[in-house]
Amino acid sequence: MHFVPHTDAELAEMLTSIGLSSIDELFDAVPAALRLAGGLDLAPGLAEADVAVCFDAYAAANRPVGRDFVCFAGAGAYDHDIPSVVGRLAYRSEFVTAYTPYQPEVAQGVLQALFEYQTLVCRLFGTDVANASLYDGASACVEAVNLAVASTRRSDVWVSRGLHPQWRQVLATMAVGTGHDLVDVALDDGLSSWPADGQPAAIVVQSPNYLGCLEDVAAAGELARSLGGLLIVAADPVSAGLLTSPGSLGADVVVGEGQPFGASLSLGGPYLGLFACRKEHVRRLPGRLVGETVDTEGRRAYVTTLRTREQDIRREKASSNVCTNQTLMAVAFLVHLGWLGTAGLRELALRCARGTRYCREALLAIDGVEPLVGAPVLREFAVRTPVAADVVVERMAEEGFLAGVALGEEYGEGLLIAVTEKRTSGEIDAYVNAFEKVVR
Amino acid sequence: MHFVPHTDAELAEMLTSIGLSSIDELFDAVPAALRLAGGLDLAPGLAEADVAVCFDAYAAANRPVGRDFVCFAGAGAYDHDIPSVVGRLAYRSEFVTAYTPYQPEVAQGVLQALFEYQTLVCRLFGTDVANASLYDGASACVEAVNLAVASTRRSDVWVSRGLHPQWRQVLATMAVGTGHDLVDVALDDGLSSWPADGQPAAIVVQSPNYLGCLEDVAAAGELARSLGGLLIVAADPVSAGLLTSPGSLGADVVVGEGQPFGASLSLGGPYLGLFACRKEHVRRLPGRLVGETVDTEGRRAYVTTLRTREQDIRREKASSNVCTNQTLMAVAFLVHLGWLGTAGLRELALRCARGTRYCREALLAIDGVEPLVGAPVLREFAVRTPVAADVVVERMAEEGFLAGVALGEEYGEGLLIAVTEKRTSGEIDAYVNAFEKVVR
Amino acid sequence: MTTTQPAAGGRATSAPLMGRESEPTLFELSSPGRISANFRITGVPEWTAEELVPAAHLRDTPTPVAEVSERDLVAHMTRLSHRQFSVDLGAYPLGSCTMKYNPKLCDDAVARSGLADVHPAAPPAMTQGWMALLADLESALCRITGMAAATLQPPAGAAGELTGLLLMRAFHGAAGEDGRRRRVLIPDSAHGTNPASVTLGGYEVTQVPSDDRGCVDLAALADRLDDDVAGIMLTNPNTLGLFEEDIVAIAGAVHEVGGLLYYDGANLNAILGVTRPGDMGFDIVHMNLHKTFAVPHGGGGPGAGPVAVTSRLAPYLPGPRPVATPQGAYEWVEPEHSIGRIHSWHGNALALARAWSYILANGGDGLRRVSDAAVLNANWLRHQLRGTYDIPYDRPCMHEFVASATNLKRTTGLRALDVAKRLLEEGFHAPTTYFPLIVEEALMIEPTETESPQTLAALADALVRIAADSGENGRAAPRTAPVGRVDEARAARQLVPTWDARPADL
Amino acid sequence: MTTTQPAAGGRATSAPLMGRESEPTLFELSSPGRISANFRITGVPEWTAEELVPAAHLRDTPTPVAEVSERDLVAHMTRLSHRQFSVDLGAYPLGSCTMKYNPKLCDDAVARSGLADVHPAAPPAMTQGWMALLADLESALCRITGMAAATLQPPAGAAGELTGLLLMRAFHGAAGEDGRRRRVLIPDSAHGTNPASVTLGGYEVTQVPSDDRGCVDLAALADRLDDDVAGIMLTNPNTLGLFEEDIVAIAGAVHEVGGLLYYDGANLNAILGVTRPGDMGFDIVHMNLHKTFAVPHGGGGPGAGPVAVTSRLAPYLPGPRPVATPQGAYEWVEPEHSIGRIHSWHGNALALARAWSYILANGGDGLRRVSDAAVLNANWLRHQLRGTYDIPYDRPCMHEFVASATNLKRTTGLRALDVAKRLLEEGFHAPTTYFPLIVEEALMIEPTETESPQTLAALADALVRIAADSGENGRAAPRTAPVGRVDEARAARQLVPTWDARPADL
Ligand SMILES: Cc1ncc(COP(=O)(O)O)c(C=O)c1O
Ligand SMILES: Cc1ncc(COP(=O)(O)O)c(C=O)c1O
Repeated sequence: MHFVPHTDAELAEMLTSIGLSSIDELFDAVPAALRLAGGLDLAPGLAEADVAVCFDAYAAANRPVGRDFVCFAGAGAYDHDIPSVVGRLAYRSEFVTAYTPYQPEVAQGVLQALFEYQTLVCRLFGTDVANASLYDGASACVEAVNLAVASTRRSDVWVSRGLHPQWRQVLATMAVGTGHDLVDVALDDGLSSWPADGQPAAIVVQSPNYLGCLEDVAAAGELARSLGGLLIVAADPVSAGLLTSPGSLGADVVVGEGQPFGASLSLGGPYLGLFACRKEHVRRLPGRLVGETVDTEGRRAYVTTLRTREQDIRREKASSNVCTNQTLMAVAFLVHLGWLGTAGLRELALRCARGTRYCREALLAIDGVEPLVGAPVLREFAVRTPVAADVVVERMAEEGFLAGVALGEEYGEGLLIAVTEKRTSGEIDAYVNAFEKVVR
Repeated sequence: MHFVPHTDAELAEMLTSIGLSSIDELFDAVPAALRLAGGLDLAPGLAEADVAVCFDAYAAANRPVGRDFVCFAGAGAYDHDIPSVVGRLAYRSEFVTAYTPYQPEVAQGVLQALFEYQTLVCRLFGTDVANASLYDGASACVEAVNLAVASTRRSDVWVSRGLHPQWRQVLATMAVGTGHDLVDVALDDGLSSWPADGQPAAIVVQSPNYLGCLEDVAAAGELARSLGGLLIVAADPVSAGLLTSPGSLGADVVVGEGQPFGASLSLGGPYLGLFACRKEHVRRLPGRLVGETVDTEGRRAYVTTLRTREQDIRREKASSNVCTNQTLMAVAFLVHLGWLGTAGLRELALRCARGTRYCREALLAIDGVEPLVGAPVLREFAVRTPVAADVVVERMAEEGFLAGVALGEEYGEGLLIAVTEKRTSGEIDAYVNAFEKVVR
Repeated sequence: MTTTQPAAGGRATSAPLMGRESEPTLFELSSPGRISANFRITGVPEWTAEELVPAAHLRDTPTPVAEVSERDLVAHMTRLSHRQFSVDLGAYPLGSCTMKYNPKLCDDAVARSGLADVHPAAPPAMTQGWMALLADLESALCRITGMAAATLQPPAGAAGELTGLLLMRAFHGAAGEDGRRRRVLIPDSAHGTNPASVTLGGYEVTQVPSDDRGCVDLAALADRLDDDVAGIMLTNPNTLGLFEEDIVAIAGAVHEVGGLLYYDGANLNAILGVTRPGDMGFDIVHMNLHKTFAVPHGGGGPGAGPVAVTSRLAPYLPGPRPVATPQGAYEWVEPEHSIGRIHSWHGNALALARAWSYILANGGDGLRRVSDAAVLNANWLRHQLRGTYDIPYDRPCMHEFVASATNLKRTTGLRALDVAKRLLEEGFHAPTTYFPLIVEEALMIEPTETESPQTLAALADALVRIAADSGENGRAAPRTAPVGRVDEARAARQLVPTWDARPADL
Repeated sequence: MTTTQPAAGGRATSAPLMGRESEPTLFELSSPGRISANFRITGVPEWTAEELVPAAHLRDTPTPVAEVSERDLVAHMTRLSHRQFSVDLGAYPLGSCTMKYNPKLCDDAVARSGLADVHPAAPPAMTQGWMALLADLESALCRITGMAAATLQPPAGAAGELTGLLLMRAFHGAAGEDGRRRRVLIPDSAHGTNPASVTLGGYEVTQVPSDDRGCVDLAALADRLDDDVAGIMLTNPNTLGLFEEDIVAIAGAVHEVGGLLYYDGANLNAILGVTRPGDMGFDIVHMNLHKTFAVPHGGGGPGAGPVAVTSRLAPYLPGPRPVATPQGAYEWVEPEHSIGRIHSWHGNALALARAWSYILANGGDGLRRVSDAAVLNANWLRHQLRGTYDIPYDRPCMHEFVASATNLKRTTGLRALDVAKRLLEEGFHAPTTYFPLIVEEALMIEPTETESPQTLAALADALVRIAADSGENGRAAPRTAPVGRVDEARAARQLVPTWDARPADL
């Protein structure tokens, strides 16, 4: 099956009308030696129904979370309820099949949605400006570091081990190109223990951090300011329903993974990189920014703005190379968070925290299960288990649970567990019972 | 959960502004004795996620057809592939959440879709006019009979037993009100054997009929004409890809079940009543009819027309009482059939016929499995089985097949089997193997 | 199939986003040989049509459908959708029709393969989930209406009405009174489906006038009651949006002569949890699930029109019905004296399921809140329009009310129709016009409970502004819709019911 | 949160169906206390926030979001969607962006719970289906590009570019040449992401001019080649839509000095099944699956930008990669000298799956047909516009071509921008304007293969008519869009990046 509308007669007629006699002549510019003989080494096209058969087979070879495989894993990807409105609104074909809003007059839909999204991100994080999205949490963090390095003209970046290890890996990959130094900051009983002195371009802290612990963001902010660096906070949009905003605690840049609002787990993508900062950094903001303006008749209108920062205009001097971003995920974020609303966001955060406490207390009552660290947690926590964490995960799968994420050596092993608002006490009780059984 | 936007404060303010002090005062006109004490005897509202849990439970208690329960049942409800475009287009919220197009200026979407649908129905059936849909095949048939009775001022209606038995039951239910007599016409080896003489208001024949056999529509038409009655044909839109159209064979009214195009099986509804007829009957056409016209600036526009036939204007003298119909299913029909197109419709019919022959030949090769009737079939057929048909269905379910529909006594029992374009030779072979096993 | 040149498929000529040009038909987008369809690989032998179909039945030429690319089909339907007003775009105060917001959760609830892929003729063992769902819905509808049993088969309100009338017949027939009871009473304000259904039920319509308060005229009713009356069809609140306060007396009088009371449930949105037709004395009730219970109207359907009855009518209900056995499994059961089948299968099952998801989500408390807000909204709006529009029966209404443009027509020439068309320009759907028939220049307004006070205020403001405007503007409206006012007379005079029938000059 | 009066939520003021008023923001639709959210019953103890969050961390006041009804949220987003042009509404000849039709089957293919509900950190035993899918896609992409191995992690083209540059670094680094090789060559016609990525990769950009045929100037290239060159980034066909005929010579020259060739795959749509970057001599290739392989662009993303490489670069690829073990199960494997992770998880997995469904549906034959029709469409359209517009490099193009309004500007004052805005009025999206930078008043036109000849004819007709029209009309356009031309200067001058930052007077 293909999606070329032309009939053979139409192809022939078009060819003739431009003076050609065969399709191959269209490719005369391609040197004969480069022509692919025999066509692509791929199977012939399938009918729609047969593609569905293939995809059913892929899907059947996975074990999705749900009633029969109850999810207690988080670690940056959370199993939240997504209300029906998200699918019905964000995935309307006008949003799905539009390009980047280059012609604002016929793109007010996407532009206004992004403007509202930016507003929400700023409200969550207590910042002045937010961009129209980046790829994921890790890439947002990379951009924040680049901004800090450019703005301070320094090269050391202090990165807490409380920052998601995979984000740190991405930071490390990218730092090879940009050339700054990442200074690894260890955790002390779950909280970052910053060096007392130095010349950091930025201090990067996540709160709640990878182990679920609440960091002292204000103190990190003071330290950063006192040392002349910026404070970059990696924040969780769900926790934002309960926690004092990073912006109000002194963050210069706040980044986050937007997945909890509107994105399904989907093996990790597409997710959504949240990026927000103080006004003074706006000229270094990576990616697209939508601003409000008016049209020729004075009507309110939206347009991408401060475009001279961007790669298509500034080229090698651009603040970032990002072009395609994650707009559709931002629209889904807007719908999900808009649906939750002010009260719903708080309630959601509260419910996650309640489930987390309920589950944590019950697990810690099991013989040999101990807290990995002592710092207070909110919506995720880590335990030390009598049996190795990856074995626990394996055995729990047989009991119908995705038990959590086994922590690496750098965290002293342990199991990282997340409890969202979806988890009922019945599920948690069953989980704890199974846990007790498998760690015996 | 409820969907009333008002906050309590807004409710109070609105009440005050119209001089009331409580919600209950709104209902002062309802005599106290009639007031429901204690509220409705229903559980409190559920959250969206909990409704989903309930519905998961209902769904899990069914056995849907699919890979693990391969469908060979038809009998008026067919398991065809529905292309993705149907769900993505017909179910756009503009179509889903609109009312009947009473204000044509803002309903051109639905109106034009219905106009195109009417055109397609006429092309399938070889008629001049089609309405904008009725409830289902049975109700379309009822309306056809009513039209014939009104138009001929006769009261006998000859109904072939080849007409779907459930449609005949509906005809019988409704005839109690309208007062005409239904004359049961038996089948002879699968084909209707009409009385030679009489004064029928109409002859009602289905082709392919309930047993899958191709009736001699032209002969029925001649008979009807010679006796001064109308010919009503119940036709299958899929078979229309191969068969000479009923209209061209003399049908005055053609009705049909539109389910095969765009509607999922869904326990039998919502489906789609197709209704089409010759021009001369248009003033008796039941239900809505869309016509082309122009607007004040001469632009092409569509509107419901000949409305004086309808209940809201003609009241007790209306040609029918139908008001709400199945518009959305008609839009889905349009999308599905539009996607199939001219070549695809023929191909679809051909594939159904091929699968049917392939399956039939293999089944008849089984010892003791015999054709129920001898007349030629197209996309459905009936066999006599050594074991009772309902037992076959039961046993085949254990083998992973919905084997067909067990025929009632009036057909001399037997099993009715349908093979659609969805069935692969592998599935058919497995079905035949299992069949052989269970009838032993 | 057509000799016209195919039109531009990718061109958004018809998207209002892009102007006011019209959208070509599918047939005009068609180009010979173009194709979207594709079929799975089956391995079934490829017999030819000639080998499969007896020559006498085989058509000579392919049935012409259309020949469009999937891309053009998608664009065509998407553009058509942009030419369509809907609840999801804005308020739709269409009286009697209850165009409330249809919650999206219901879309997802019924989208499950476990509901959609169930064959209607599958044995009960394979459909227990569906049968449980239907039985649960039936029970809830009985609780809501105060009835004993119900059928879910009728696919719409009008089908429910006819079902109810046939139940009446069966009931009277069982009493040997079928021949005598020939008349069914209906108020002059009744919806058109009521008299039409009465005819199809084999009865004669006797109209009952309304009194000057807009309710059934009790004296006139008494005059018309006799032992040849099979029953009366009422809706309460009635089509003026007024509660028939004397309903108990009416019920008494009708029952007195041996008649039955039929409740047209199109207006049930007003009384959920407040009162029940059963308590008022009704014997038979239909519900429009596509109104009260938020099944979206789909541009005209599908709906669902279950009929609930008191216990004495239950034996006559259509069958089969899903009934729980003592062992807990469900069976299809034919009521003892069933009038028979009303639908090919079990009614508009997915629509029924949607309504059930809506009822589950709302619960008893939420449904009551529906009526509270629906009635409050209507009364508030009525207050705002007083003084600008005539309100012929200006007293507390239920979930809707009828205004009139009679005075406006006199003073500015603005008719109900013009008001409606002007409102389209303001971004609202129009109210129902010229119904009920007993009010001149009627504008029947039903805001529904899902519109906010702010939306109501904007609607009131628009209606007041329209009334202050000139009649000329009114006649020119709508000027911002995809098409201007359409020539309805021409459509009827020069009937063009299909694209193939288009006169060549168009 | 806001003191402004909430606006009318149900009012379709912004639906273009209903005129040209603007749509209120979600924040203006907000009314204190209004709510859509609801939560399942969990039975978990209801500890208070104070009990759960240490006081030092607990916020004083709720985070303001918005307070809207679900009904208003739905209407708001639906109306916004009506203010948005999209491929599904009409042709979108946006050069370089490949706005082709995105088949609906792909939407359904990836909607399965078995794909969407898989946790990225689940052990491989739970994700075998996903890993097989990704490995299959990787293999297909290698066959299409003529490469040996690939990473699917980069979430977009630019991310792929940066990945490619880091691969270059790792490669040169392994040869001990990282310090020496500082420069990356890019043609002056290159897309902006290319130079931006070069900088992020830690390299310096050396620009290579185009010759008068629109291709890389070979002499200038030779001048700039030295052993401090890490590599060259090219797209072929280039951004003028022209095939770099001397690609083999270019590759030879670059390889000669030890540089690598990077292929920007944004233009792969032109050469599917015709030729492969690997055959041309490229070492590293990124693909924009959201262009060539029909992942819909989503208003700006998500996309997917896999990078494929020759075998000598494979050890440096980002990891982990899904690899089949001899036993047939899949494992996550870290390439030996991996540059590390590029994405938090495994890339934009659902977008990757969509592309794979598209490739499966098309097959090798269908993909070749894509390029045939894409190139034919572009050439046909170029022929139609000749004489009306300047075509600076008027020779056979590939899937797109660049026209110019230079003459038009001189004669009628109509700039490329005006042509673009006028085209919006005609129901088409505009071409890309002012890119590539080497063409003045550039109009970069890419019709794509999914537009029919009829649509192309209508587009050509519109462009010709626009050119014949007055400059005044051009400057006034668009007059039929939801808003008129927007004041971009003001947006930058008086930055209003959030609704909260709106100046009070707006
Ligand atoms: C008062 C009244 N009765 C009956 C009906 C008929 O219902 P349906 O359209 O579902 O057949 C309607 C619907 O418009 C109505 O408003
Ligand atoms: C030629 C070219 N290169 C690179 C890119 C960047 O790709 P992306 O937007 O996916 O980051 C684009 C996209 O616009 C492009 O057209």
